Amino acid sequence: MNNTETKKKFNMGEFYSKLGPLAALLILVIFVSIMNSSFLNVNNLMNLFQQVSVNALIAFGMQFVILTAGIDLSVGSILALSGAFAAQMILMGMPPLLAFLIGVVMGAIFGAFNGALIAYGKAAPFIVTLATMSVFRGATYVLTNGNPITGPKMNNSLSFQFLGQGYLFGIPFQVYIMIIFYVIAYLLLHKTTFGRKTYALGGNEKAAFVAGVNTKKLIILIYTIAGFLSAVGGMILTSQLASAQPDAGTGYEMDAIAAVVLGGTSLAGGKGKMFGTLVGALIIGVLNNGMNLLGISSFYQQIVKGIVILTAVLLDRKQSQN
Amino acid sequence: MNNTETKKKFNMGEFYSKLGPLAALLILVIFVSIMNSSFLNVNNLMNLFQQVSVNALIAFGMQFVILTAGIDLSVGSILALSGAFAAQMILMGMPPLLAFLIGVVMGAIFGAFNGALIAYGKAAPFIVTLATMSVFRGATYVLTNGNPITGPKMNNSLSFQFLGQGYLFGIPFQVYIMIIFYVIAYLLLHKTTFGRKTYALGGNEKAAFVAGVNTKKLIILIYTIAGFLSAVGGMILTSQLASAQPDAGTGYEMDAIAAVVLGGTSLAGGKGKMFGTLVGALIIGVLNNGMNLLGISSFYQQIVKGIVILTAVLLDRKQSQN
Amino acid sequence: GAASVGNNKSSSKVTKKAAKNVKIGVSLSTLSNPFFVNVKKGIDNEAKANGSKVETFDAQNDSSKQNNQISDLITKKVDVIIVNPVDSDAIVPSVKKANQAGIPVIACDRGSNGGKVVTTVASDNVKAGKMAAQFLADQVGSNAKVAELEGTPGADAAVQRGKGFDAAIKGNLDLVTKQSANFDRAKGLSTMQNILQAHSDIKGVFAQNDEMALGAAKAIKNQDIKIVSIDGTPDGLAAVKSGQIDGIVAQQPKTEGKLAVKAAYKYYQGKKVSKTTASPIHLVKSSDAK
Amino acid sequence: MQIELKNISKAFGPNKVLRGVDFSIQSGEVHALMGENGAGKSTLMNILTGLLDFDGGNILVDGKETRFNNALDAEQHGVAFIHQEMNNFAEMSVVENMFLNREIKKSFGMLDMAEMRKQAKAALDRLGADIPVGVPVGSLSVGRQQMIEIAKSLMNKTQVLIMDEPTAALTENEIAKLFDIIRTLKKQGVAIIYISHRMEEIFQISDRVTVMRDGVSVNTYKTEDTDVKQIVHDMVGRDMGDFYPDRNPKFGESYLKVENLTSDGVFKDVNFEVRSGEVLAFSGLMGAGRTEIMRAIFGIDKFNSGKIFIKGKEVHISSPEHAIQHNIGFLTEDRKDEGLILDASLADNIDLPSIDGFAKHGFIDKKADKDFVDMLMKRLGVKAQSAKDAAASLSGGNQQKVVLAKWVGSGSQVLILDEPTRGVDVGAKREIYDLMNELTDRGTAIIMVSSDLDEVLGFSDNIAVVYEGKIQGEIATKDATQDKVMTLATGGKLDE
Ligand SMILES: Nc1ncnc2c1ncn2[C@@H]1O[C@H](COP(=O)(O)OP(=O)(O)OP(=O)(O)O)[C@@H](O)[C@H]1O
Ligand SMILES: Nc1ncnc2c1ncn2[C@@H]1O[C@H](COP(=O)(O)OP(=O)(O)OP(=O)(O)O)[C@@H](O)[C@H]1O
Ligand SMILES: [Mg+2]
Ligand SMILES: [Mg+2]
Repeated sequence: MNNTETKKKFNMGEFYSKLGPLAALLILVIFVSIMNSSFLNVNNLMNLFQQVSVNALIAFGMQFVILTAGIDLSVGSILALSGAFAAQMILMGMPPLLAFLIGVVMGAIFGAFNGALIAYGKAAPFIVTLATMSVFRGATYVLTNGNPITGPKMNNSLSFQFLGQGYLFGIPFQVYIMIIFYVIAYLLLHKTTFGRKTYALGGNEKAAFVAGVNTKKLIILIYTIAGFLSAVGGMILTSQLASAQPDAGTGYEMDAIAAVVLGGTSLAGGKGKMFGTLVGALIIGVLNNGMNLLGISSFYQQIVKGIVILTAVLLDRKQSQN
Repeated sequence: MNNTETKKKFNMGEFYSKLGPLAALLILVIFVSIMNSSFLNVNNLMNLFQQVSVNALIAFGMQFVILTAGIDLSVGSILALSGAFAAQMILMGMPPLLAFLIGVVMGAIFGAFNGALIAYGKAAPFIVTLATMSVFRGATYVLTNGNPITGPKMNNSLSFQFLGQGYLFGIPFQVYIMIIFYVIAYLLLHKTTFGRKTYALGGNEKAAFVAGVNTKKLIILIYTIAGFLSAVGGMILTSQLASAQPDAGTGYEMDAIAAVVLGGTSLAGGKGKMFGTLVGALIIGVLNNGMNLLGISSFYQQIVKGIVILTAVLLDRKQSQN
Repeated sequence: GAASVGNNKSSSKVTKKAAKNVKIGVSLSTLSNPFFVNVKKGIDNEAKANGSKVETFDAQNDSSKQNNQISDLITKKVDVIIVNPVDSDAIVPSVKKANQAGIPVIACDRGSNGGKVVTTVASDNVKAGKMAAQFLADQVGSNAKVAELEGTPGADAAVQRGKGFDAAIKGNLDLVTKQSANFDRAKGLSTMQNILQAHSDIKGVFAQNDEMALGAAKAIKNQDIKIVSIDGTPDGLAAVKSGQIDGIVAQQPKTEGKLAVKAAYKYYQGKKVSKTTASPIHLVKSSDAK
Repeated sequence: MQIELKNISKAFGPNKVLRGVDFSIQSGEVHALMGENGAGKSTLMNILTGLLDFDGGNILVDGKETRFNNALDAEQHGVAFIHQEMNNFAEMSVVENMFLNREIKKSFGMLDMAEMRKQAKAALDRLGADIPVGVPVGSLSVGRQQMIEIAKSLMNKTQVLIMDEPTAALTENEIAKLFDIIRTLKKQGVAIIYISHRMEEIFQISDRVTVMRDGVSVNTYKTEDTDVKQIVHDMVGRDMGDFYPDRNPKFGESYLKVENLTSDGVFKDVNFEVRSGEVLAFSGLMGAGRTEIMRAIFGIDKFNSGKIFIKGKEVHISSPEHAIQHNIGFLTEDRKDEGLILDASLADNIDLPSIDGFAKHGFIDKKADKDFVDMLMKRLGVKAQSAKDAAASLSGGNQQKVVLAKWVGSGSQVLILDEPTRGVDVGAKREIYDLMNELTDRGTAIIMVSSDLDEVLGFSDNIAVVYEGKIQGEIATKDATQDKVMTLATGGKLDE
């Protein structure tokens, strides 16, 4: 009848949501490295982090959105549209850094547009972002005329290429970017009032309103962050491929959502940690990289990926249990 | 001071959710038929209904799922997998009708699998069906080895072709199937205790449970229906194309969800009508058909589709307002 | 310095290897298209016949995914990478990365616009589009109205084939509408149905791949409208035989795959491989089949 | 600080809820606001604190026309509001809840966790509430959640404190503590608006009473100048006899019997029996485990060992569905969470447990269903425009009646009612007791879990007292006194 008694019942779900994502990652890493020794090569690990970074960035933004019990399906399209914008501007002679800056601001604006529709239009995030996903993608096609945007201005510019292809002390530059935004997202979510309000909004919107939280402003801000981070991903991808693809980022929303959920965040909102999302993104990265290393046929890769996601979330079921 | 006062404030949202989906459909129909007179051809209307039927069937199932505040992303994969199964069996010499029957039963089983994972695994429907979408799709590729399944047994069998290519009194046979399942779904949702329990589950799962609703059984049953109807769509598509495509149904989940939401059903669960979903499916059908007729470039088609969905749901915002 | 964008240290000397010791890594743009499934078959068959190991990845039409796969192939130290790029520009950084690691790259069906490749095995999509235009014009006569079914917006094959076709029909045929059917058979059917409503007087259709043509054929039924497409999948060729499709500019995916593997062997025999390896394309007509 | 509400009016759609209400409050006074369910008390307070717009009238703060923009604005002007329906974040910790949107920050906008924890502890200590500040609020009992709400409102420099049914989930001990605090605050010059349906509290704590009826303020009295009868008359518009109707029970056979029911760490060796025609009350302190016992019997929670018998036959109940099949009904204590589908209509709420009874081959008989709902709404006096209204649009007390209607209608032979009259006005309470009488006359067995000792003593046949998960003792109501029950409830023994 006292408070220590709760600890008696060992709860697998609780265990997973505390330590689980990390444990799942470790198990996966151990398994893959036993099966293929080259997995733990420094080179491969660098590849891995590099491969993870864009999804991780999008997932950081998605985490805020999901914590409010929302969802953003348009991140992949925002990535493509902002990337195409930046590439277009570089071709028109703008210095790459400035173009990147404008590109991410564009991404933030697209995100804010989503947020405004959700906050003021009072429509479900799923359907709003499903619609804007289509709109932004169409706009990307119109802008690029369906062709990849590329040119010597991009191929020959060092400052352009550094973002997605550069190395600093032997580590891909984009990995630093991922880490920097992780730290910012972590602080924002766990150490500021903004983060508290995000949890509150997702936990009980009405109560948040009663507590005087400006829920509309908060929603807009959160989708702005999601758009911004997708656009950062878009810049990295554009630089990495030395071209802006009109269909870049297709399906990325699903990987980002999977990363967030694998990290123990509840789709019902109000529960989850930023660290979990980083781990979730790594799980997906290790899975993709590992399956390639193990030479699993691409048909079976889809099956394996689905089963791993399923297993992880079932262990994490505690979430919806109360 | 009396009841007539409500009528003073005209509530656009309320208007839409009552009459709106139908009004939106009418506006769209009028617009398209003014722009292109061949739209109202009997022939074209038959085409339209035919084109709508598969999405409508999936949407009927999706409606039940969404009413429970769930979602089923795996419908497209179930469609492909059950279609491939049936085609494989026909090639192996099974009579088409029997193969179709087994195909839809398979679909129902896949759906039940989703439902069981959600009900007993207590994981979020979004992530469960995201994972099974990947698993079922992978299984389809493995089964078909990535190639369409086809053969003379399919091309030459009348009973095989009738389902998706046949006409009865000048109306495509699959339209009858759509209507029959609409009536069944309508009765099930609005006239039976099953339907009432579906609404209750979506409105407040705990309260429904305490009121004696067997929520687990209900969830499994509902996802079974969704899987079943997707498989019916899969049989139609297989018959229509005289082949089972490994990537059939990709993205169909989004069209089905859009149909349900356009029809005024709330993604939060507990609210919505089957008639709305039929209208929603027709809106999407008219949109696709109309844009083809008007010769809108495929780039702009995506933008237009997004904007139409957006407009419709914003008018319907009343739903989430209280 | 600490910061770099990578520099080339590619070796020019080739250590010879027997065919059975050549480990082949493959990244295909997609495996949900029968054409590429057949490229894969061609690769597999040829490798099997010579006893070499193959590992194939599906990039699912995502350039970035393809990049990751090539990184992973480099990690696995395969002896040669056969890549069927999702996009000829976006593949360049990956090709350069392989160059740095000293792994030869063979481009298949699409080239790479940068980096060094041993050879590009390709059937020319622009040329295929032109051939299709030529054939259609022969069938329907000058200035007849025709429609075009486009592939997935932005996809390389869609862009190239469309480019060839559109250029060749200028002043020759009257293209009344272009609609995308996403390279998909079901979509080909419904889109064709809709086009027929808006333009009942068309005489011919160009579908950018066989799948859409097969769908279109279902919509057209026995109306006198000529259909031509590009690819040459088994389903497509069967349809030409039965007269549902009038002509296909057939590429030979299996041959393409085979040629790519052959080029790899040649490279490891220390022989010179020419910059391009043409995979033949040819027109298959239903009138010939009958 | 002095606040005056003048001629306030407010309508929700066609429903004129407030039609010119006057109300005032001064420093150092406890002003009770009374009124039937749906009279508009909560609405008036929501308007005062800026949560709702209003249609007409004035709010004067210290004589100056004022309108607060939102709750935060009101709070910054010294007006705090403890809501009737709890507005908390179940997943967030106690301290996070207490400081939500009022966080203490260090430099760079970073949160000062240590300071917030310290202040939260201090506020809870003041109430004598031993609640760990790090646990999620949702894991605490309703009573403790209510204590947190109260503690939260005490953290600020409050000048006007609004308490909307603060004691609905509290038991005697906590209420006593709360009243101590109210008296201290009063001395410090804080003005308190106190809303409650518990008549005895009003006379214990208030200085003035205002009674509302049908959206107008009927009368304001000095508490010492009035009596229960007068207030009840103003509230319901007529005289009412006794609060509690007489019980003339005719006990039948044993209906539900529980033997050695145990759920590790929650309750242990619970034995009791309820006969048809009996009202068995369950009393105990907050968190004693009464709710948990009932949930286990009804198949919502699992238990470790023990047996349940119905009419002498052992039954195995693994879900509410089973329980209902065994003719057991259960009114849960948390009506918002488990009792109601807020967005659904009253009709859909009321017939839910009985819906299978109105169906042939699964198809619902609409007419029979409608008659059933209409009958129940009338019988329980649910105040609503129509059965099609959403449950969410009703006042708290009326929502309670809807949940009750649902279970009364289910035709249960055993009705477990967990806090059946929580938040219900005197008039409606009387109706509920009458209804319970009628049910027991027809042979229904009723288990009434209640934190209202008055009610337990006033309307039951036997009383089981739970202490720390055990039944400490059972006494016949006619022999029971407040002292005896409290002795048992605090772990003591009655010497025979
Ligand atoms: N959001 C709302 N929409 C529509 N009607 C409402 C709303 N909130 C309250 N009402 C109506 O206003 C009336 C007054 O409700 P209120 O909650 O103020 O009553 P109350 O006096 O606090 O009752 P109780 O003692 O039951 O808490 C009721 O008839 C209720 O149905
Ligand atoms: N959702 C919950 N999660 C964890 N513990 C809980 C939960 N609800 C209640 N408890 C704990 O279980 C014990 C019994 O609480 P319960 O609600 O059954 O008491 P009760 O006697 O019904 O009292 P009351 O309802 O008046 O609070 C208490 O220690 C309480 O803190
Ligand atoms: Mg109230
Ligand atoms: Mg209780």
